[in-house]
Amino acid sequence: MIKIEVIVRPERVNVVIDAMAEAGCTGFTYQNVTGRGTQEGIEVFTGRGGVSHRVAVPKVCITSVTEKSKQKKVVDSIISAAKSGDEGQIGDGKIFISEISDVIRVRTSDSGTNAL
Amino acid sequence: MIKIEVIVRPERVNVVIDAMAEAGCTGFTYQNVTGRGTQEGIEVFTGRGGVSHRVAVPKVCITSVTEKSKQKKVVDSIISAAKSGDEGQIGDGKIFISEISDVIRVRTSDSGTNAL
Amino acid sequence: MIKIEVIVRPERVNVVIDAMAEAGCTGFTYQNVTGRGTQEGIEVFTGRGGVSHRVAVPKVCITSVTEKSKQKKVVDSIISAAKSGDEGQIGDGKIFISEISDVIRVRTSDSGTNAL
Amino acid sequence: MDSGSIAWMLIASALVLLMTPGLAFFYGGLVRGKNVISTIMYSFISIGIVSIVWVLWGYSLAFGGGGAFIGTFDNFALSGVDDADGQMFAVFQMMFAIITPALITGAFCERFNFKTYMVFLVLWVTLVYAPICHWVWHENGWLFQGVIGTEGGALDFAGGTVVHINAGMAAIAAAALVGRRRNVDRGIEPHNVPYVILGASILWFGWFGFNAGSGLAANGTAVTAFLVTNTCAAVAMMVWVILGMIHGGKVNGVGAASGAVAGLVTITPAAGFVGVGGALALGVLSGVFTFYAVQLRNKTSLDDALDVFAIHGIGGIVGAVGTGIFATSVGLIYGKTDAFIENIIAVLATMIYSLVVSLLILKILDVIPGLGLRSSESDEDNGLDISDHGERAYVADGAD
Amino acid sequence: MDSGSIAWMLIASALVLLMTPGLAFFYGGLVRGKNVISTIMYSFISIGIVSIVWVLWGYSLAFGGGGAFIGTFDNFALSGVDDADGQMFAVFQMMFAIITPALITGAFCERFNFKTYMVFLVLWVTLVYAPICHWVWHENGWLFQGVIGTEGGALDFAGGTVVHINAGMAAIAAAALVGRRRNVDRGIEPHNVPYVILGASILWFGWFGFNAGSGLAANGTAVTAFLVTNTCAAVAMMVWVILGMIHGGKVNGVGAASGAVAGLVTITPAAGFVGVGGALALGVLSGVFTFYAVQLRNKTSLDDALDVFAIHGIGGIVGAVGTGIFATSVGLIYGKTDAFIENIIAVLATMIYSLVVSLLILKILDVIPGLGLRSSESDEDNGLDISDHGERAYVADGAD
Amino acid sequence: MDSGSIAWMLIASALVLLMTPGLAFFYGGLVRGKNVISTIMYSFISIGIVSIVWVLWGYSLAFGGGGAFIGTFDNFALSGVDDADGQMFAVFQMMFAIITPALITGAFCERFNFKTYMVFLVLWVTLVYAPICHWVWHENGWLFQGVIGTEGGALDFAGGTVVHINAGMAAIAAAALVGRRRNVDRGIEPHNVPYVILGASILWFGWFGFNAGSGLAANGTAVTAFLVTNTCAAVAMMVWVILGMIHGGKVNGVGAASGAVAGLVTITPAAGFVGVGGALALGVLSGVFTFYAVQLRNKTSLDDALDVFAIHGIGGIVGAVGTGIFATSVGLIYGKTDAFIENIIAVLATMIYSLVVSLLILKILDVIPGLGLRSSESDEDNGLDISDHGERAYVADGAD
Ligand SMILES: Nc1ncnc2c1ncn2[C@@H]1O[C@H](COP(=O)(O)OP(=O)(O)O)[C@@H](O)[C@H]1O
Ligand SMILES: Nc1ncnc2c1ncn2[C@@H]1O[C@H](COP(=O)(O)OP(=O)(O)O)[C@@H](O)[C@H]1O
Ligand SMILES: Nc1ncnc2c1ncn2[C@@H]1O[C@H](COP(=O)(O)OP(=O)(O)O)[C@@H](O)[C@H]1O
Repeated sequence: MIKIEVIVRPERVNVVIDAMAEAGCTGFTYQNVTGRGTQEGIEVFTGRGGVSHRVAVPKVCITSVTEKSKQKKVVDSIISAAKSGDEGQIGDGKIFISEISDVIRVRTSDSGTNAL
Repeated sequence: MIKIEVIVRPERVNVVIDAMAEAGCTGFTYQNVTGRGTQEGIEVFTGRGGVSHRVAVPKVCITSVTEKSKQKKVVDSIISAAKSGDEGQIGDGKIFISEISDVIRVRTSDSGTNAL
Repeated sequence: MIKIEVIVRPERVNVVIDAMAEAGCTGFTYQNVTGRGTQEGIEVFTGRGGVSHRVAVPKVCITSVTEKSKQKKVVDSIISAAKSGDEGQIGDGKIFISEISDVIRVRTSDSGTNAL
Repeated sequence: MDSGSIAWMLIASALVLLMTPGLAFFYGGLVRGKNVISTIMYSFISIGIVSIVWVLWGYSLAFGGGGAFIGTFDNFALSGVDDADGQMFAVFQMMFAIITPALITGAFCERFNFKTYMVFLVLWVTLVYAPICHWVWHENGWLFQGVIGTEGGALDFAGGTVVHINAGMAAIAAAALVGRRRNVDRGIEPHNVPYVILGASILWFGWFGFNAGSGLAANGTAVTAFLVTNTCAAVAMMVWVILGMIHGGKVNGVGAASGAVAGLVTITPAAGFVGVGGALALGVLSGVFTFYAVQLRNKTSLDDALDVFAIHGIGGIVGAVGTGIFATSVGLIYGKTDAFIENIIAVLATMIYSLVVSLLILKILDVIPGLGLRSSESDEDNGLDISDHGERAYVADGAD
Repeated sequence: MDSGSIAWMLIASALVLLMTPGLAFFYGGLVRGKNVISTIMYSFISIGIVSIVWVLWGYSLAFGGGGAFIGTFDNFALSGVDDADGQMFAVFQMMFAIITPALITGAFCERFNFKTYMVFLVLWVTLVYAPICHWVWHENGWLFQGVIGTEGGALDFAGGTVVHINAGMAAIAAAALVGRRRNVDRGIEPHNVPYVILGASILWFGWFGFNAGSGLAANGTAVTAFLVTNTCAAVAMMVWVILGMIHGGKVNGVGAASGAVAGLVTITPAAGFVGVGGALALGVLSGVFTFYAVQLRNKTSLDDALDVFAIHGIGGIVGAVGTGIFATSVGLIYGKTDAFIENIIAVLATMIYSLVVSLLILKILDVIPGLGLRSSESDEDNGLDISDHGERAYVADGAD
Repeated sequence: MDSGSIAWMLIASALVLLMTPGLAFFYGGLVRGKNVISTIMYSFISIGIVSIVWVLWGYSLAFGGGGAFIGTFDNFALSGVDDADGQMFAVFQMMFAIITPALITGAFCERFNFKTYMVFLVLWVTLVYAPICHWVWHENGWLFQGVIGTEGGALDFAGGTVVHINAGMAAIAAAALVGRRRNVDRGIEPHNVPYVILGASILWFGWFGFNAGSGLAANGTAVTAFLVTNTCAAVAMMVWVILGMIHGGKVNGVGAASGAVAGLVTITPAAGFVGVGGALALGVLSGVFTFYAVQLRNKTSLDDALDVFAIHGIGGIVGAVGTGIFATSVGLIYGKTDAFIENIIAVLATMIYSLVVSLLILKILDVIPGLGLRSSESDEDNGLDISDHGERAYVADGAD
């Protein structure tokens, strides 16, 4: 099993989750995070007409644990849901894949892929 | 070493952490998340008598890094602390186990199991 | 590639991120968490002159995915940025290292180290 | 005016001004966190824009002489309004002109272009609010004079038609033209319930100035208006609580606050004309009608986001018709029909005029290049706080 | 009443009404985030329920004639209360009846069943508040008449006994019967300190209406009451700040706010009777007694969650006894003893009656099927916001 | 004072008191979340400390007889201030003394030692505020008497010099001596914009008491002062909105709130002296000057964190000079020069005295062992809420 962690723009959360569900993910956990990629940060108003440089911006991190076999399909559907326009834009996000050695469902004590 | 990530109902955080500590975990990090499993979401009031369908609900994610040898004991104690009633209920949570290649304690620069 | 997760005191976030960037990390994601290590918690005022024991305290978790070759340099720079004074203090934090099997940049569909 | 009445009208005016920020928080708590600044600003900016419009020409169009339908420009920039009584009246009425368009914003929040809204404010106060205000409250106004009888016209103590029905109809126009919010079907939870209750509480507090100030004096009428205002609000609140428990099993905080506001709306036209008995009856009617109006609206495709029509439109209609029924000495229950009929005429006239002219104004704004009613999809997804105001409401990423 | 006094009493009534939402935020900030709507609603719903009870029979039981112990039903639905003075008095007193039971809720918040609470409100205002109000403030009341002398009875300018000691004793009853919160020993931090200070500020603002309005006129007594109210609150606040620094080394915001509220409580019975000197003395006594009362309570097993007894009970007792000591011309320091003794009698009578009858009411509610005082364990763990109100206070999961 | 004026002055005093918590939220929303309690407490504690200082000796130093430069200790603890008029005046003025030093705190928030600040409050009110208040508002004061002519002195209706310029200069002194915040160059976003607008709204509401109360009567002057206050605030708000759109393309909520406050500041000295035309003109001037003053200050190294000098200092100067220009009958535009010159003298005198004495006080506090102006680096990094107050503003880690 693999854990897929996706960092996306907050306004894309629902679209990305829907796309991942379509591609076979059965569960999701997401949370607000703050992030900074190679993008240089954004300019923000600091209240009174001043402009300030903000290096990190709000993002949402979506985590889903799923079978390794679904990796390609899920990644592709994430990309098409999270990308801004055809070209994509800086800040569109990243996907991190890692191995999960076990999953346990608390309710039933099922483990492994049965618990997904 | 392994990383144990547990998603539980917010109201169970303290009980689960206590149970994990009992089972040998020495440190914890937790955070508010929003999640959705195979459960179909819940009905929520939208303010004015209307009822609406919420697919994702608030959860807490507890992370603890510990020795691999403790895995079974910790998982069992989590299950007994997090499960609602004898039967369990949808939404009781999931446990994800993954490998951690190293841990370093900032204060002492200790690494490996010494840093737990 | 590896994922470096660092738990630090909230007031150190910027210093640690700067140090990590210096050491070669190209992207960061961070979030507020609550944590408890071997430290015994802190005493907090509960509003009206009373004193109460709080076992868990606010921390920030910084995540950065980077090449394995940079691990030592990054860890060293984190330690020097996050440690309080020469001796270090309880609560200074922990660093967790794990393997990442793949990274994909949404914008370009680049994967592997190209996506960092 | 004697010094006691001046004292009361000064504070009543301040109270009514405070209602607009109160509304801002009531509405702001009900929307999603990414639109809270936008929603608050719809109300807050009205204080800036409408104050200026009112001082320059709004007051003059509403109260500066004129015939049955509209005032004049004689009191442009309040010239000629020099004595304490005149200025006090202009100030008090200004606060009503500020809050009325702010009420409408509950219908179109979370997707209405802010710049267009600023232009809308100017046009709507000038072309919709000032005329209706003139009709109902200026001695030459056709509704004030009355249509059918000789005993005077419609009874609207503090603004059931001028403020609430008027705003409720404009809300329908705006919600229909701007269209439904993206993702509204996923179900949108209020992002901050304490703000909703804070806002409702400030509204309740300010409403004492609104209603008990509308007699323009510190006297027995003001005291009765105060008493019935509180009574009707309390009853309508409890009706919502009870209906909410029947339908959902719980005591919804947002429901209680909404019921209170509905009760305050309903008593508004009646405040100086009914006693405790009338207030109790109106409270029950208000609660039942507005509660079920919200449920019905939920079944339609009209995305009147915060139910401005259900609360202010229906609540105002119940109040205006109810005034014709319960008004001491002249209401239906006293065997008289004139006031009842005049009030129904006033309700219909306000509904039609407000709906038609609001639609016209919005249609025109929609096609003006650079304006347009609806935010872009990405602005709406990002949230209007960032898109239109360049700000995040809550910054909590703990850094620095 | 002349128009100046009407103006003042209108706004004073509005100010006292605003205190209840102020209290809602003061209490709401002190609890955990999962119970903030519940805690706010305990106060907010009191406006709905007690307004109705008061208008229907509460006023009549308290002030509608009658003998030494209780009024009548003669003024049911305020019938016969028709003139400005009478209605104004009924309205002003209504606001006191609304806030008093809301004060109690600080004792049992985070675990008290909301539906039971709504029934409790009706019973408690009828069976505890109205009688004590009659005793102390109606001319036929036995405490108003006095027990020992011929010069009149207890001095309670704005509600030290009727409001604060009364609420403080009911708080003990409720905290004892509902039991300790689960997990309270882990230590519970206030979830929103700005709300605490917002609430305290609104309370302070509203308290000017409470105290300076209690003379029912805009005159010199009102001015003095205003001055001593502010002075006593400021002193008690600084006493809490200083004691907090001595014990904890820091200037606790919640402590400063609590001290201010304690000072406001203590000056309440004294406001029309003492001067600046008395206010300074009462401020010091209030701060010291209430601060250490909280520390002592912390050592007991009584989970009076927000220290209603320590702040309102003890603060009120210091004020009521202090009024007997410092009241100009008639206090102990002027060599007179009557007022002092009458006030002590009033304090004891209020304490006993309130405690006993509150216990009875709660005991009965506890055994009625479908009611019961305590929320279920899982409701309490989930937080009462979700369990009893079906709402989350703050929604920030960023979606849509 | 008749009862109507007493009624108005009672509520006006309450309104001005409420401005200080309003300011607390205005400022509190603008800082980072880790310093919000600290920032709120800077204002809130002023109510406690300055109330006591004012009652004990502050009032007496400002208004207790005396010569051209300072009052006496004759009215220590308000002895001799016994009648309604005298006490009412002392109370109303107290509220001004409370808010003035609180205004300064916007300059040094997020890094000023709280204990030192408490001592600063006592010294500054005594040594800076009371003297300037005496100069301008006591009949013996040298600026009140006038310097050049025989027709009386400077015109400062509600505190342009005494309150705003005074606070603005002390702000420069404090910001300069305490130094820049660590990390300020990373750019600091306001952590809670709704609080900023809530605070600005409460300020606006309270300002009606501040300005319309400064004539000490419920009469035509009060009504005009109310009208021009609202008008100037609205205009300055819209000027900020428009300039913000020109420079940034968006309607900044914090900008709108700041503009409103700037307009309120500017009309303060003029409120009783100008008409609607003057208010419109002053609103435009205020908006333009204060907006660009903020932009200029941003280019300097002075970390006047919340731009107290730009808003209150510059806004106050525009108002004080503008009063000399637009004051009905006596202003420059009426061909008279006396008032204009007297006002410029008053502005300069206030600026110099406030700057010099504030610098002196702060310098001394900086070297007193155990005090010192600046928080330690780690306290500043941790946030002053934890460091100085031992509290977290928002607790949301969901446990228990
Ligand atoms: N190496 C990394 N480690 C951790 N998080 C990262 C990394 N790179 C990017 N992120 C996260 O992804 C978000 C989006 O990155 P983005 O700016 O789109 O990357 P890029 O500029 O490389 O396309 C960032 O805000 C950050 O939260
Ligand atoms: N495959 C998954 N990946 C990530 N998070 C998951 C996954 N499955 C479940 N979760 C998390 O666990 C929480 C509880 O899941 P739950 O509803 O109890 O699962 P189930 O219905 O399978 O018993 C969810 O709200 C979600 O946050
Ligand atoms: N084993 C662990 N698993 C997960 N998180 C941990 C663990 N140990 C420590 N932490 C996190 O690191 C933070 C800092 O730990 P710290 O108190 O400095 O550890 P120590 O006392 O061992 O030096 C804790 O608050 C917690 O969030």
